[in-house]
This record gives sequence, structure tokens and C-alpha cells, in this order.
Amino acid sequence: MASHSQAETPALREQFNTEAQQKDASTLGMWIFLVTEIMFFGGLFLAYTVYRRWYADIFAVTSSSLNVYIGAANTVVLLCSSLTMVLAVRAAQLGRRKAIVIFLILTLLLGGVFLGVKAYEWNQKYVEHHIPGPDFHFEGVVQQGPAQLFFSLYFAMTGLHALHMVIGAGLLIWLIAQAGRGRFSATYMTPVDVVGLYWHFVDIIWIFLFPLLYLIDRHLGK
Amino acid sequence: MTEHIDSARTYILVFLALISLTVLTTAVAFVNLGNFSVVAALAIAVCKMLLVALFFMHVRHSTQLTKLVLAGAMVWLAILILLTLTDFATRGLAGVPGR
Amino acid sequence: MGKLPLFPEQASTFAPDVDHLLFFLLAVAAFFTLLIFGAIFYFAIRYRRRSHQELPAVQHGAMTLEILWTAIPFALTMVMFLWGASIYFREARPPADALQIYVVGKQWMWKMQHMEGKREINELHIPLGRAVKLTMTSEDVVHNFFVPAFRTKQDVVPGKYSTIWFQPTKAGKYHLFCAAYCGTRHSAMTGWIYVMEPRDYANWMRGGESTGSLADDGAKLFQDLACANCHKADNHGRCPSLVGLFGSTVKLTTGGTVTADEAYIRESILQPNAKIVAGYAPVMPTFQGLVTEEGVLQLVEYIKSLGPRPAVAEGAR
Amino acid sequence: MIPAAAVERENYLNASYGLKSWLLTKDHKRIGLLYLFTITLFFFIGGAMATMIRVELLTPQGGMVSSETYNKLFTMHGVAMIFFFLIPSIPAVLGNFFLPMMIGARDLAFPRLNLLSWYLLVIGGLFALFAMLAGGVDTGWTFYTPYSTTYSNSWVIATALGIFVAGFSSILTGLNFIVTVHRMRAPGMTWFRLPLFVWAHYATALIQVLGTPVLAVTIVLLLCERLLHIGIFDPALGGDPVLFQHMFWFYSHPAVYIMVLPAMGVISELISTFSRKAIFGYKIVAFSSVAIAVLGFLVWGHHMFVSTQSLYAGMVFSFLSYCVAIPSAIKVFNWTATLYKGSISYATPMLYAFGFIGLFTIGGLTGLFVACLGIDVHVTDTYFVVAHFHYIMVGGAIMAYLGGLHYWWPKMTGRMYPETWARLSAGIIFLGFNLTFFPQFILGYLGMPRRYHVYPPEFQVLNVMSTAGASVLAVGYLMPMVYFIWSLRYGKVAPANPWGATGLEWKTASPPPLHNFDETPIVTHAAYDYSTVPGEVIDFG
Repeated sequence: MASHSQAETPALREQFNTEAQQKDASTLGMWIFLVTEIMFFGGLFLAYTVYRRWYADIFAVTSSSLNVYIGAANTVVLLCSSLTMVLAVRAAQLGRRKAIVIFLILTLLLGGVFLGVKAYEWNQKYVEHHIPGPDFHFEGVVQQGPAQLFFSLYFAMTGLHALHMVIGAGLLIWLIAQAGRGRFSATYMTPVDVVGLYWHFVDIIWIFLFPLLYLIDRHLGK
Repeated sequence: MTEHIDSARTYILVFLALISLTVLTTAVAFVNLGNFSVVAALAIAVCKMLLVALFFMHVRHSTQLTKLVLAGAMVWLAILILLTLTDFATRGLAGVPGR
Repeated sequence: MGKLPLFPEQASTFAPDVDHLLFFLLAVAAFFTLLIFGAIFYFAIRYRRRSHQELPAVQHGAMTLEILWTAIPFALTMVMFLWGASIYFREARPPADALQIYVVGKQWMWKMQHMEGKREINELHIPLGRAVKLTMTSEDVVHNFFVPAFRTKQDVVPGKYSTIWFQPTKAGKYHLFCAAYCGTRHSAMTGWIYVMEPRDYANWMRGGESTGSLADDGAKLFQDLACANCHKADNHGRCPSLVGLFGSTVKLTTGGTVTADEAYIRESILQPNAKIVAGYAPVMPTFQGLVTEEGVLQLVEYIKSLGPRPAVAEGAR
Repeated sequence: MIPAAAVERENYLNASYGLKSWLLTKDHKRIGLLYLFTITLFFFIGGAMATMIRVELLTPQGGMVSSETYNKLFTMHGVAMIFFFLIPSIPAVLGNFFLPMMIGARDLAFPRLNLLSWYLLVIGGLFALFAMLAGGVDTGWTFYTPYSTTYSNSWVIATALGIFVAGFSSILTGLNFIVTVHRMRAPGMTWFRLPLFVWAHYATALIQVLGTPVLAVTIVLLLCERLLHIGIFDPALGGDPVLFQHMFWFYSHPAVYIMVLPAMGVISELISTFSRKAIFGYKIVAFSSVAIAVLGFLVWGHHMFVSTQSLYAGMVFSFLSYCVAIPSAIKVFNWTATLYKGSISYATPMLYAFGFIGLFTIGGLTGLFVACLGIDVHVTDTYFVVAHFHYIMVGGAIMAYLGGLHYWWPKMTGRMYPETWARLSAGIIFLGFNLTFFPQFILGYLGMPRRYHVYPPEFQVLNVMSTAGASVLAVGYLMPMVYFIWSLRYGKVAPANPWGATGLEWKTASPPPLHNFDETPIVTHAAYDYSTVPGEVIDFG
């Protein structure tokens, strides 16, 4: 490994001795960044836990107003995008430059579909007056306050998740441009790998948001 | 560096497992399990998380350090939520408002 | 200017206890401060550098010492913890026979309501030697009821009740401070606690214009808001009877139960459908915005007056 | 800026010139200096506000400024000092500069990220400065709801955004340090050969990475509530303001350790160098840093003993708070034991180290008082708490920061500072500090609440004493500012290792070359092995 000289590998930055060291550092850096993301969403999960314990009945009713089928379908869309992402990473590992681009574009498209569906759902909330604020009104619950708390959490959680998706989409566009120029190979694919980690993480957050927001005591309603 | 490359088949199997679990969690939500509903939903979500992390994020082949970092994050998340709950879960036990 | 007080007055049963604990901690702190300062001075002089090339012998540490200076401080801190916790526990739990007074904090004043109907602003008159329990809430932001001479304080939080109690041991006039930052005139949200000899207190209570007891005010409000239309004394109204409610255990439609304390009654007035009594429909409208926090406290007191306090619930405290 | 005599040899200061070479630098040493300028600015802004607060408190009626202004002063004093001075102080200046050098690396793992961190601090700082100039913010640095969300008519949003952005600066610095310590150590630099400064910064970085995101999300929710009526903490909706306090203190208590752990790292270096002895119980001191970082996360509820948090939670948090006191005590004992049979020099950095141990001991021991449930109920929200945390954060962190700055000044600039003046200022600061803050313990126990603009007249004498001390303290803080600048031009040229210290940073020239070392060092000794270095070369008389 030490035989790599800096001239042979232009991608090696000057503070590192070897490419392995550089790749290890980047990957570790991304993992630690994901730790900070876990704690960031952790605050939201905490607020959710506290209020769901307090207002279990109201949360069940308000949760039932979300369309579970759209939510489930969107989960599937996001899982598909994770699959295409991991296949893009695999293509990079194997040095298949064209496949990288194709899978990345698919991932981006699926991410776009997810965001589109999300936008549709939010618009529904607007139409139904389920957006917290002076115009908020939720039929069938007398305690409007806690109902608003649920939707506050809903918008905070899905909103921040969507923001992460948008950032992820930006990263994907950048990756696609780079991959299109053939920058990645079996020996240098760290950016693909690292963005992959991020994308999967955002997927994991949704994996928790879906049951927590959409699936509270569904049996009551139907 | 020896990179471990999983087969596309593995990924597709994992993906199918994830889809099945999504269907399962949705279906289970319509069954009245009482307080167990939350447990079931979270257990399935944790399974899905593990699948994504172990396979898609390659934690299976990662260094001990990466695993340690992840475990640490989980512990800290638990600290945040559980220690806060020492307050919220024991309020009112003293029988005095505000204590 | 000119006065230099060094120690606060002791005017409640808590004060000497807290001060004794303080003296214990001061002794421990003084011991360790002198130990560390002494050692540093001694070593710094005794082992001062005499030549630039000096090379002291290498020491790698000593496990016995490390264990010693871990274990001893830990043991001392555990004494502090237990001693402190026992005082905290007492401060948190008012005695059953405590004199009940209601307090509402708002930017930037304290409003006190006595059971007998006396109201005060930024002043509180209480009898010497009698345990006093304050049930407090805030109309806006977080405040804090702090009486240094009593060595106790408690936050006053909007949206819920909090409790503080003390038993004055010395007649006099004591500072009341708001200790939780609450906005522009935070430092003006102060007042006085007057601890009076019981006879003086009784005279004070009789004097001035008294508008009837707090429960009476609550009863009037109860009529004005037309609560009695549904909450009838017998159980034949559309809503549950409130007689003997306070302190009892209420069965809910969800199958759970709740103890009817101040917080429950307050919630039931402001958010009636949060907890529905088993056998009744959720028909009561909310009174949020129609009743002030003071009004709610009057209603609570009225409802309390409707029935005897069950001895069991009090004994449990 | 560039000392004339050092020009012949190429170093990081003369490798390139011009504003651009600084604003676009990826060199950790230059970024360290950028931080130095930035946080010094905020220190003097925060200091100016502290001065006004102390002058205002000379009289009990509060005549100088209005209550509104007074509230804005203490809020912005706290915000500037905590988020824009103390949190970045030692890690972002000294850590940035020396952590890579101490482990024998050419730079941090992510130099561009490092520069981004500085820009984030500057952007955050500009938000905060804008808020100050536009009219200020009056919520207290704690931003308690519902005051901050609903009732305050001041620049909460700009300030909170500034803190949010600066938080990411802190997160990215921590991330960079963790990866650097794991992946960039020189050959032979094993974990137990790391200087304790590095251990302390590693522990600090853990807190920055694990705690700061929770502050970030708390601020997001605060902003949502203030701007969009998404009311997570709003009691009118059935929310609980106490939940905000939990989330705020989950970060903000560990944040105290972000300030004081690096300070402890600096002190370990100073004590060792100026007694020419390895730190007594190296491993225990190293592990105690990590223990403080971990246990520090379990104690936040002790800020909330009277908040209407549950009685039982109060007990749990009090117990855990006593547990975190132990590793701090262990450190103090080990430092003191290091002095035993040492060769103790009275150079300025060592005077600061003595001062640190003294003030930190008092700060730490009074921590036992506020962790104690029975006493805290009386003293919380009073000047007792103000005095306690100033002993830790000013007496501790700033003493160590100044000690470290003196210690490494020759390395950073290639010049020596004037020793006599420096010793004098160290003495003045120690004296002024105690005069300022010791009376506040008494004030606090007497019951004077904090954040009071007007106060009962019987507290005046102690307040006047405190203000008198503050004026001494201000002189003490201004002196280094003057003679440090003076030394850049007139100071003696510094040798590579003026103190006879052992760290790798002293094995290279002063100021260091662009890539720190002419060749990657190979480490063969434990830290603090003084048999391998020549003695002190500067005679201080």
C-alpha cells in the first residue's frame, strides 16, 4: 500500500499517505455524520414519544386521517430507490461505469417520485385544514390542541425527512455528473459509497416514520 | 484493501424481504393487539433497519470501529429518550401536582 | 449601602435543615480546597526548578492512591446525595393539614387567593407555625416562586399546576422573588411574605373588604357559567355529579382510572373531552378562554368544597 | 504579522501572502489563527456586555440602562461567550493548530471541511451580530419556551439561527477530530502514547458530535413554533415547556464539558512540561476524559430540579451528577500528584495552570452544592449558580485557554511574549476573578436571583465588591491582548522548543513549516518522556 506514490493517484489528497487511509477516513467521516443525524432526528422521536404517551387516543384518531396506502406505497418507492442505490455502489465496485450512471439516475427518479407523492399528501393536509396554525381544524376530535401537536410532529418529521431527501437528490445529481465523466472506477469510488450510506440512512428514517405516523391503532378506524 | 462485493441476488432478496415486512407492518396495524401494536410496529421497523444497515450499508463487512460507532449512536439515542422518560413516566407518582 | 449581610434569615422549618447540609458541604469543600491549595503551594516551593537540565525521577502512578481518591470522594458524595434527596423529598410533599392558598403568576405580578376569599397582589399573609401549601399556575410564561428565608422555590408553569409548601417559624416580612427569567420586568416581579402571629393573622383575615370565600366565588362562577344545568347534585344530570368528587378515583370510558386532583379538574374544565367519565357522553364544551386561571382555581376550590376529602387519599401522601 | 527574522526559513506564515491565501487556506494552522481572531472579537464583545452588566449592578435601582436593555445585555453576553467564544475557544484554536501536529499528521483528515467549519462560525456569528445591532434579543441564552416562542418581542429568530449555524461548525470540527485521531496518527503513535491534550479533544469531539445535533433540532422546533405555529412545546396546545428544557439541556449541559474538557487537556500538557514529569496516572487521566464525556450526558436534569420535572427524575439526575464529579476530582488529584518531586518552573503557562487548578477546584466543589437536591432548590436560579459556572467556564476554561495560548504562542508565531508582563497579568486575572465571583456565592445563598436588573438594597455591598473585582479582571484580560500583539514585532525569536517539552509539535521549527514536519515523524516513546529532550532553553530569571 505504501508503494502508491502521490503522482500516480491524483485523487489522493495531500494530508493522506495512502488511498486506503483516505477511503477509511471518508467512510468513517460519513458514519460519524450519520450518528449526528441519528441524534438530530432523535430529538423529534423524543418529542413524539412523550406526546404519544400523553395523547394516545387522539394520536390514534389523527393518524387514521393519513392515507395508509399512499404511505405504504411511498415506502415501497423509497425501498426501491435503496435497491437501485446499492446496485449503483455495486456497479462502481465492479468498475461498470455505465451501470453506475443508470442506477444513479433510477435512484434519483425514485427519490423524485417519493417527494412528489409527499407533496401531494401535504397538499391534501392543506385542503383538509390539517396544517397547524390558526386555520387548523380536525373533525371528530374535541381536543384540537393535541391533534395539532400530532400534525406539528407530522410536518416537522416528514418535512425534515424530505429536506434530507432533497439534499440527497442534489448529491445524486452531482454524482451522476461525475459518473458520466467516468470519474469512478473500482479503485476510486468513495463518493458513490459515501452518498450511498447517506441515502440508505434517509431510507431508514422513513422506515421508522411510516409506522410511527401512519400506523397508530389502525384497527380502531376500520 | 479487500472489498467484499455482494451478489445482485443477495440485494434483491434483501429488497424482497423489506417489501414483505412493509406489507406485514401495514397489515398488523389493522389488528387489535392492544399495547402490543407499538411493539410489533417497532420490532418490524428495527428488522428493516437491520436489513438495510447490514446489507445495503455493508455493515456486515465493516470494521469493528464502524459497528462501535453505530452501537454508540443507538446507546445515545436510548439515553436521550429513556432518561427524559424518567421524568415523564414518573410524573404524578408522588401525588402532588407538579412533582 | 453599608449593610453587609452574609447569611440569610432562617424562617421556615426547612431553613435549618438546608443550612446544616450546607455546613456539611462547606466543611468538605473547605477541606479539599485547603488540601489541594496546600499541596500545590508546598510542592511548588519544595520542588521548584533549580537547574534547566534537571530530570525528575519517573513515577507512573499508584493504583492504591487512585482507588483511595476515587472511593473517598464517592462515599462523601453519596452522603450528600442521600441527605439532599431526603430534604427534597420532604419539600415535595406537603402535609395533609396544610393551609391551602392559590397563586397565579403572570407578567409581572403574583396574584394570591386565600380560601376565605381574600385576594392579594405581590403580598402574601400567612400564619406563623402553620404549614402552608400553594397551588400555583401561570397565565403566560414560566415563573418561579422563591422565598430565600424559607430556602425553597418552585417553577410556576403555564398549562399545569405546581405545588410548593413551607412552615414558617419566625414572624416577619420576607422577600418573595420570581426566580425564573420571565421577560422585561422580571426583576420587578417581587413581593413580600408576611408571617404573622396566628391572632394577628386572624384579625387580618377578618379585616378589609372580604368578598366571601374562594369556594363562594367558585360557586358564583359555577352558576354564571351555567355549569349546574348539567352537573346536578344527584347523578341524574347529563354530566356526572361533582359532589364528593375531589380526591376520589374516577372510572373513565377508556377503562382506565384517574384520581380527581386539582390538575384533573383543571383539565376537565379546559379540555373536557380529554378524560370522559365512564357512562357519560363527551358533550361538555371547552371553557378555554372563557375562564381565567384564577377562575379555574375558584371552581376547583368550589368542587373541593362539595364533598369531604376522603381520608384515605390524604393518608397516602 | 510575519516576524522579520523568521523570513529566511519557509513556514506556514510566509508560504503565501494576501487575504485570499488566508480566506481560502486549508492549512489547519492558519484556520486555527482565523478562529483566534474571530473568537477574540466575540470575547471582547461579550466582555463589553459583561462590563456594562457589572456597572449597572453597582446600584440597586438600576439607573444606567432600562430593564429591557439589561435583559438584552445578559442574553447577548451569554450567547456571545458560550456559543461564539467558549465552545470554539480551545478546540477550534489550539486543537485545530496542535492536534494534527501532536499526532504527527500533516493536517486534519478533512481540511476543506475544517475551513467550512470556520465559515459556518463566521456566518453564525454574523447572524448573532446582526441580531445584536438590530435591537438585540432578551430571552436569556437558554431560550426557555414559551417566552422565546410567544412572548418575546426581540430578535430571537436571527440569534437562534446564528446558534444553529455555529452548531454545525462545532459538529464538523468534532467529526474532523474524531476521524483524524483514528486515521491520521503517525507510525508508532499508539493510543496510549497520545498526549492527554489529544485524549481530551477526542472526548470533546464525542460530545460535539453526539450532543450538538439535539440542540440543532431543538432550535428548529423553536423556530417552527415562533414562525409557523407548529407548536411542539406550546402549553396552549397541550404541549409541555419542560420538554424544551430537557432537549435544551441534553446538549447544553454536556456543552459545559465541551468547554472544560479541552481545558483539562491543556492543563495536563502544562503541568507535565513545567514539572518535567509524566502526568501521574496517565491512563486514568486519559480515561477520565472519556468518562466525563459519557457521564456528562446523563446529568442534564440537574438544571431542572425545580422545573416541575418529576420528583423521582430529580433524584436520578442528582445521583448521576455526583457520579460525574468523580472523574473530575480524579484529574485534580493526579495533577497535584504530578507536582510531587517534580522540577517545577514558574513560567507564565504554569502560573495559569496553578490558577486553573485552584479555580476549577472551587468551581468543582461548588458543583457538589448545586448537584445536591436540598441545597439546589434554594440556590438554583440565584447568583450562587452564576458564580459556580463562571468558576468552571471562566476560571477553568479561560485560564486554561490563556495558559495554552502563552505556552504555544512561541510555536504559533515564532516569537516569545514578555515574561514579566505575562506573569503579572496571570496574577491580576486570578485575583480579579476571585474578587468578582466569590462575593456572588454569598449573594446567591442570600437569595439574590440571577438576571435581576433591580435588586433589594441589602445586596449592594456584595455587588459593588463584585464590580470592583470585574474592573481588575478586565485589566487582566486586556494586558495579554496588548503584549501578544507587541510580541509579534518586538518579542524575542522563539527557538523550536523553548520549554524543553516532549510533544511532537516541539520537534519541528517555530513557526512550523507548511506541512508541519519535514518528514513524517516515527514515534518510539510514550508521551512525556523527558529523558529524550534537552532542558528548558529560555532563561526567565
